[in-house]
Amino acid sequence: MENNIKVVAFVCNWCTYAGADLTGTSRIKYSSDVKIVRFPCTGRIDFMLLMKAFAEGADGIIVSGCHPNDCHYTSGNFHARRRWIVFKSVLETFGIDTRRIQFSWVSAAEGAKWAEIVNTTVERIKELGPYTEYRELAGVEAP
Amino acid sequence: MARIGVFICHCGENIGGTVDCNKVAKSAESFDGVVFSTDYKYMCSDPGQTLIKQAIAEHKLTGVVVGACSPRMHEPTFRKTCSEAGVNGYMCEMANLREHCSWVHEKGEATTNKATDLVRMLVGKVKNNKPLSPIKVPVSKTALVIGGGIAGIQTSLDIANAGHKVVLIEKQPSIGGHMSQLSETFPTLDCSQCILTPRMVEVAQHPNIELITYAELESLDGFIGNFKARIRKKAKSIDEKLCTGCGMCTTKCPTKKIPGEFNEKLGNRTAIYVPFPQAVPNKPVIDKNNCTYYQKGKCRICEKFCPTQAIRFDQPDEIVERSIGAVVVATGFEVKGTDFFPEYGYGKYADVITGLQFERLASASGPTLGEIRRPSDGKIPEKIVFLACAGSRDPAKGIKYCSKICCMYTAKHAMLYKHKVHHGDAYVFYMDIRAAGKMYDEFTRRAIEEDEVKYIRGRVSRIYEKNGKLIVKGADTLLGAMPVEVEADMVVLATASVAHNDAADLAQKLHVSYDENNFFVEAHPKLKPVETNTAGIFLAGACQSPRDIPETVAMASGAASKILGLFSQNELTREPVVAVVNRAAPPLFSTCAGCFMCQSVCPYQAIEKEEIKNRAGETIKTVAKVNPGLCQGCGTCVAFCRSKSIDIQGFSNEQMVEEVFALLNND
Amino acid sequence: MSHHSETSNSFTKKLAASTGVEINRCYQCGKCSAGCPMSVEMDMPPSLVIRHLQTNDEKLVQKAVQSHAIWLCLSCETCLCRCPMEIETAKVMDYLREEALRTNQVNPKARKIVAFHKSFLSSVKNNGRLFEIGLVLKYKLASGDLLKDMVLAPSMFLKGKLHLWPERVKTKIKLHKGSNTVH
Amino acid sequence: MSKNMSVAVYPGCSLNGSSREYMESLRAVLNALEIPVNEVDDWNCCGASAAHNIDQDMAVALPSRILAQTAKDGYSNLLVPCAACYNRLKHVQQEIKTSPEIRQKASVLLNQEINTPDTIVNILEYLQSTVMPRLEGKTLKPVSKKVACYYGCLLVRPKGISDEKQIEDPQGMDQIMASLGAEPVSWAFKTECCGAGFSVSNTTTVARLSSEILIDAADRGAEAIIVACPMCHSNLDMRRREIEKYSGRKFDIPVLYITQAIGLALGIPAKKLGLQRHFVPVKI
Ligand SMILES: Cc1cc2nc3c(=O)[nH]c(=O)nc-3n(C[C@H](O)[C@H](O)[C@H](O)COP(=O)(O)OP(=O)(O)OC[C@H]3O[C@@H](n4cnc5c(N)ncnc54)[C@H](O)[C@@H]3O)c2cc1C
Ligand SMILES: Cc1cc2nc3c(=O)[nH]c(=O)nc-3n(C[C@H](O)[C@H](O)[C@H](O)COP(=O)(O)OP(=O)(O)OC[C@H]3O[C@@H](n4cnc5c(N)ncnc54)[C@H](O)[C@@H]3O)c2cc1C
Ligand code: SF4
Ligand code: SF4
Ligand code: SF4
Ligand code: SF4
Ligand code: SF4
Ligand code: SF4
Ligand code: SF4
Ligand code: SF4
Repeated sequence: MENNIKVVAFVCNWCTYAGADLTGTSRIKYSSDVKIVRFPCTGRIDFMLLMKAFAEGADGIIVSGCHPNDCHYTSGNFHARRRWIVFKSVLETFGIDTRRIQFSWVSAAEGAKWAEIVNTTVERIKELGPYTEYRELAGVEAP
Repeated sequence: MARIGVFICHCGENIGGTVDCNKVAKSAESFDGVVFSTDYKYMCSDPGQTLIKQAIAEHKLTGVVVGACSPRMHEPTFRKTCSEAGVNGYMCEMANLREHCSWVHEKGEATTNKATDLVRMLVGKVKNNKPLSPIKVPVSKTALVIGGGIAGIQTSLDIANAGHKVVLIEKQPSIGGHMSQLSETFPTLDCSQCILTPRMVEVAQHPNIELITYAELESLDGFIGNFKARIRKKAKSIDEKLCTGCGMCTTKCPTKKIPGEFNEKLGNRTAIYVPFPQAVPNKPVIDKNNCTYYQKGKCRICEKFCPTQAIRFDQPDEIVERSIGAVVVATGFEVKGTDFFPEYGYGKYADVITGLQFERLASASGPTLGEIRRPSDGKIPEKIVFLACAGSRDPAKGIKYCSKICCMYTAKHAMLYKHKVHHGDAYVFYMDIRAAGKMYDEFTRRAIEEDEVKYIRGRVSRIYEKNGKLIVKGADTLLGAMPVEVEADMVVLATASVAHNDAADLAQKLHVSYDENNFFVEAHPKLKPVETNTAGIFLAGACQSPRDIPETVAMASGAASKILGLFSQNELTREPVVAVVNRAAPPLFSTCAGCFMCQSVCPYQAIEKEEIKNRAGETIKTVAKVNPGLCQGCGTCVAFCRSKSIDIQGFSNEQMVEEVFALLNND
Repeated sequence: MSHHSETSNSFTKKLAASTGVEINRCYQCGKCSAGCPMSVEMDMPPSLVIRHLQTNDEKLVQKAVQSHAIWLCLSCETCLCRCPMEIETAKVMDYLREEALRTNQVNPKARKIVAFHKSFLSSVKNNGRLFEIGLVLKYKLASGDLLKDMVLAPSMFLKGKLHLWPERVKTKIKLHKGSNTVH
Repeated sequence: MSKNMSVAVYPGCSLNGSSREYMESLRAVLNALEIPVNEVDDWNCCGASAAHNIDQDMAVALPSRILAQTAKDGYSNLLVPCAACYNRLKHVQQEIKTSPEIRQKASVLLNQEINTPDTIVNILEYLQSTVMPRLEGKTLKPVSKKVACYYGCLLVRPKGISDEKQIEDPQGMDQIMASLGAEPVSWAFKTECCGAGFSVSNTTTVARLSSEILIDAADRGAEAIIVACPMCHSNLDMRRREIEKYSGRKFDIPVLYITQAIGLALGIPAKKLGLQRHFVPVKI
């Protein structure tokens, strides 16, 4: 149970996905509880998808893209960030535990940072345990 | 109904050593939509690809998932394989079992399970993939080259000689860059200006090159093949068409004591000046910050003496616009590091100088006409000390990395000194001699063996002045770290090569990445050394990392050849990963509500308004429409559209939701 | 061969655990030795001390522990101030000195210096503060350096620089040992 | 002034003994400016170099007790005029602040809770922040001499712990001396080590290192050397005879504490500043 948590990482293709590739080429180990979904840009990430993921059984989510000003598409990450600020307050009013969502910037050069973010997030999610509350809240049966 | 094939690659031991590939392939057989699944040692090899093609034919596959390395590595390979076998390339996806799984986790069941999950996710996605075809866009066959050092010069000439137009912009009043400041160049000791000046002149006279000096990039919009560059031409305060370059103004200007940049402040220049005699273009500019007229409202002597009335005090900066197909960034480097080391007394002692200053002293066109004379009193130094790695390889005070060129130029400096001051003593304090190039090690050995330069392995701790001598306190680590003191007349610091401090700004204007040291980042350290991650923007020379002239020129020609490849086509094909606004049958036409939220967030101005008209020509609805030439596929619009009317091909809502659900429903 | 062996309980690891100094970062540039005010007197200048330790070879590590150099180090920290890798050599020296004392390997040439430190500490232990005449007496007896400096003492006294009697701290300082076992 | 706003002074053994003129002159200056002086209650020796040289427990325990004594009385700032004590206390304060293990170790060793004042300032920082502003508007007797400001090695170090920005070419003392009317010379041995703690056990070394310092100061025309550390003072002043013997040169350059220099400028009598205690006579 506790060990069996699911963390989904929504990452952009240019910075974080490439950064995670570098983690691999550098052979830096991290927790296998995280699975990466590739998006063109964090700007593409629809936050409703995060909610759907929680409903379907995710216990934690990482959203990661390029550093501010380094976005491959100029400003996608900036929009994502702004949207996230608005969205976060909405989530909090609904009683959703935003500690389960880790927002970060990992560039293509930051292989070690990616491993660190994964590990600290997994650790935190493990402490928080499976996100059964949300699934109950959302009327979804906990898997 | 989708018929999907799954192909799991071992990559030798890279994946196979950690993940039970066979088991993954077996598990995949049971995934919804999968009709065939297998594993193989090297999927990207010829036999591997043949295996995929055969399976496509045999099992009538409509979609393919390859579980192998990063899609950033082999996605194009396998998409090509599929299309060769008759399946649209965009019906193929890769699950990253190597970089994101076998290389980052320990061998074991959990890792194999994760690999299975990754494959299931991509199977989920592929079920919703649609065949796509590449997009074609026209190409403006003009290259923009930013920076007129040897890198920019070489690239410009290569492109121009192949018959294409080049716009070369240079920040300084003249092109030439650092190479124009050098005296002689390693490893052949040929005169720098002798080989550079003819190329500078060639640039100026080339019918295909538009040279814009004293100019900087203001902005760059658009995309590969179709950029719009806005260039700021800083006011030179002269009318270049009228000016004949006679030089009367510079001889008459009374403001004569401005430390000259070209001579690294070892000599002076006037307020209206040509940076050096061989400058291209050989026409002056007025340095407004130092001109008495601009600062105090009085003087105008240059204007009085100019025989052609070319002086224009009221000239404004000008913005020019050019249509550009591709860009080469060739902005070079800076030397820095003297302020890293108060213990070496640079700035405090006039005779502690930088390597670039030494170049000027050694140069026949320099302030001493090539004689090595120390700045404080003009005496010829009898004992000279060179410090290698002065600022480089020093995480505590300077920069972490090795500046790469200084071992060689330090050997060169010591040699030049010995050739000019036969009875003098030259010492080099060094940590390692990095001279890996053709005839490079031979060169440094010659300094030691023939010219008897005394190389001492050890860093210097401190330099201080005593009775007119510079006391250099070092250690000889090859003699058991024995302290060594040299009483020198002059000290030369091989200061660090660093990126320009405005490099990050430029990178942001161009949307290319830069590294922690502000050098521009190549698309791949081995296989794409001159490309950036932004299509159509290339790198040449020392702006990517410190490098010497031979490497710079090789890179510049490499960038030119990439651009010539691009310009050899009239149209470009682009990935069809672009946004589309849905269309439906009348009377709906589209679910688009016409709010144009998408338009306001699109970074590429790719969203247009389309008016839907009835037969009578009356507008009945205004909806969004994407220009596929401009759209870069970031997807920001998709996340913003509340009615889900805009979607992005290749990363559609359906695809992404399916991919996530496939992961979560694995029990 | 033990030279350059890397085991998990290697000397470098032990040193790092106890002092936080990671000497493998030292790339032997020699800048510390170049600036050290004592290196001309040292049998092993600071960078060479570090080099001995880097090998993790027992014999070479012992050689550093037995060196005169570690006792000559003045803790002036010139080395650290200029070290490109920020190696805290003075801390390493402290560690080696304690090691030398603990394992009875103090370099014979350092006898006087050690005698001085010991006399100093014992004066402090007795009084909580330094009692300078007491220190000098104790040091002279321990080092055998009987006459030197005795010329200075009377004039120091006349200049009011020496106390005749020790000053004591009100609360006696007593160290509660065994604390080393506290994590 | 409430107690936790004010500064406590830790004199240390030297200022209480062989370098008492340093404390005397500090007190005299502060009295003249009506700044109260509070000594740390029942202070003990910091252990100097001996403790960290041969006994790591003592090296932690002794400074920790001083810090705890300071904090106990509610002082949040501690002034440590002796550069050597300053260096030791800064080191241990940093360790206590950053390492729970060290704090624990100290508290077990001393069997008491260990707190530390927030800031520890050295004499230069203190003079610049508190004393110099109060000199403004006062008529000073200018110290019109060429002086070599000698910081020694410990005052501006340890790197990363000391607050000194220009560790290779510190300016604080030069600025103070210049504002007293002196002409600080530009010289090369500002922060070179004088031999510090070897004053007793290794006098030849002290002679070697200190003579380099004196020679450079003399060659640059300095008429006095200004110091802020009792070890520097005793090596350059008390050991003058050894230095002269070692270098074969005679030097009549006196060595003054910065506080003595300020005292002279304020017109405080030489005796109150302890000038008569010097071995090299100070001619005013
Ligand atoms: C002391 C010294 C000695 C050397 N000796 C040798 C040698 O003997 N042999 C050898 O092979 N190499 C030598 N080199 C290395 C050589 O100088 C470089 O390899 C070479 O100059 C790199 O060329 P570049 O065009 O990339 O950069 P640069 O020469 O730096 O040229 C860059 C140009 O871009 C311009 N620019 C910068 N930013 C902008 C901007 N934002 N917009 C427009 N223009 C801009 C600059 O003004 C400059 O003209 C030496 C280097 C030094 C420091
Ligand atoms: C032990 C070792 C480890 C290395 N590790 C790295 C590394 O980690 N990273 C890195 O960047 N580089 C590494 N390199 C360097 C790398 O191998 C070379 O940079 C690279 O192989 C050079 O490529 P090339 O095509 O120029 O030459 P080659 O790889 O030698 O290819 C030349 C080809 O030409 C063929 N050929 C030769 N003569 C003829 C002829 N007359 N007619 C027709 N064909 C001919 C040869 O058969 C061969 O296939 C390593 C090299 C070695 C030896
Ligand atoms: S496809 Fe990728 S994982 Fe497979 S062998 Fe080739 S490089 Fe390795
Ligand atoms: S005097 Fe006039 S024509 Fe001659 S260089 Fe100057 S501006 Fe040009
Ligand atoms: S106006 Fe300016 S540039 Fe012209 S001569 Fe006077 S100072 Fe020189
Ligand atoms: S090239 Fe040589 S001198 Fe320059 S940083 Fe590298 S090792 Fe040092
Ligand atoms: S955001 Fe959606 S609804 Fe609004 S204009 Fe764009 S496509 Fe239409
Ligand atoms: S995906 Fe949308 S926001 Fe991004 S470039 Fe294309 S149209 Fe613009
Ligand atoms: S200065 Fe630092 S890196 Fe260099 S030898 Fe000394 S300890 Fe090693
Ligand atoms: S701290 Fe010790 S080793 Fe370092 S420079 Fe000073 S005396 Fe030398």
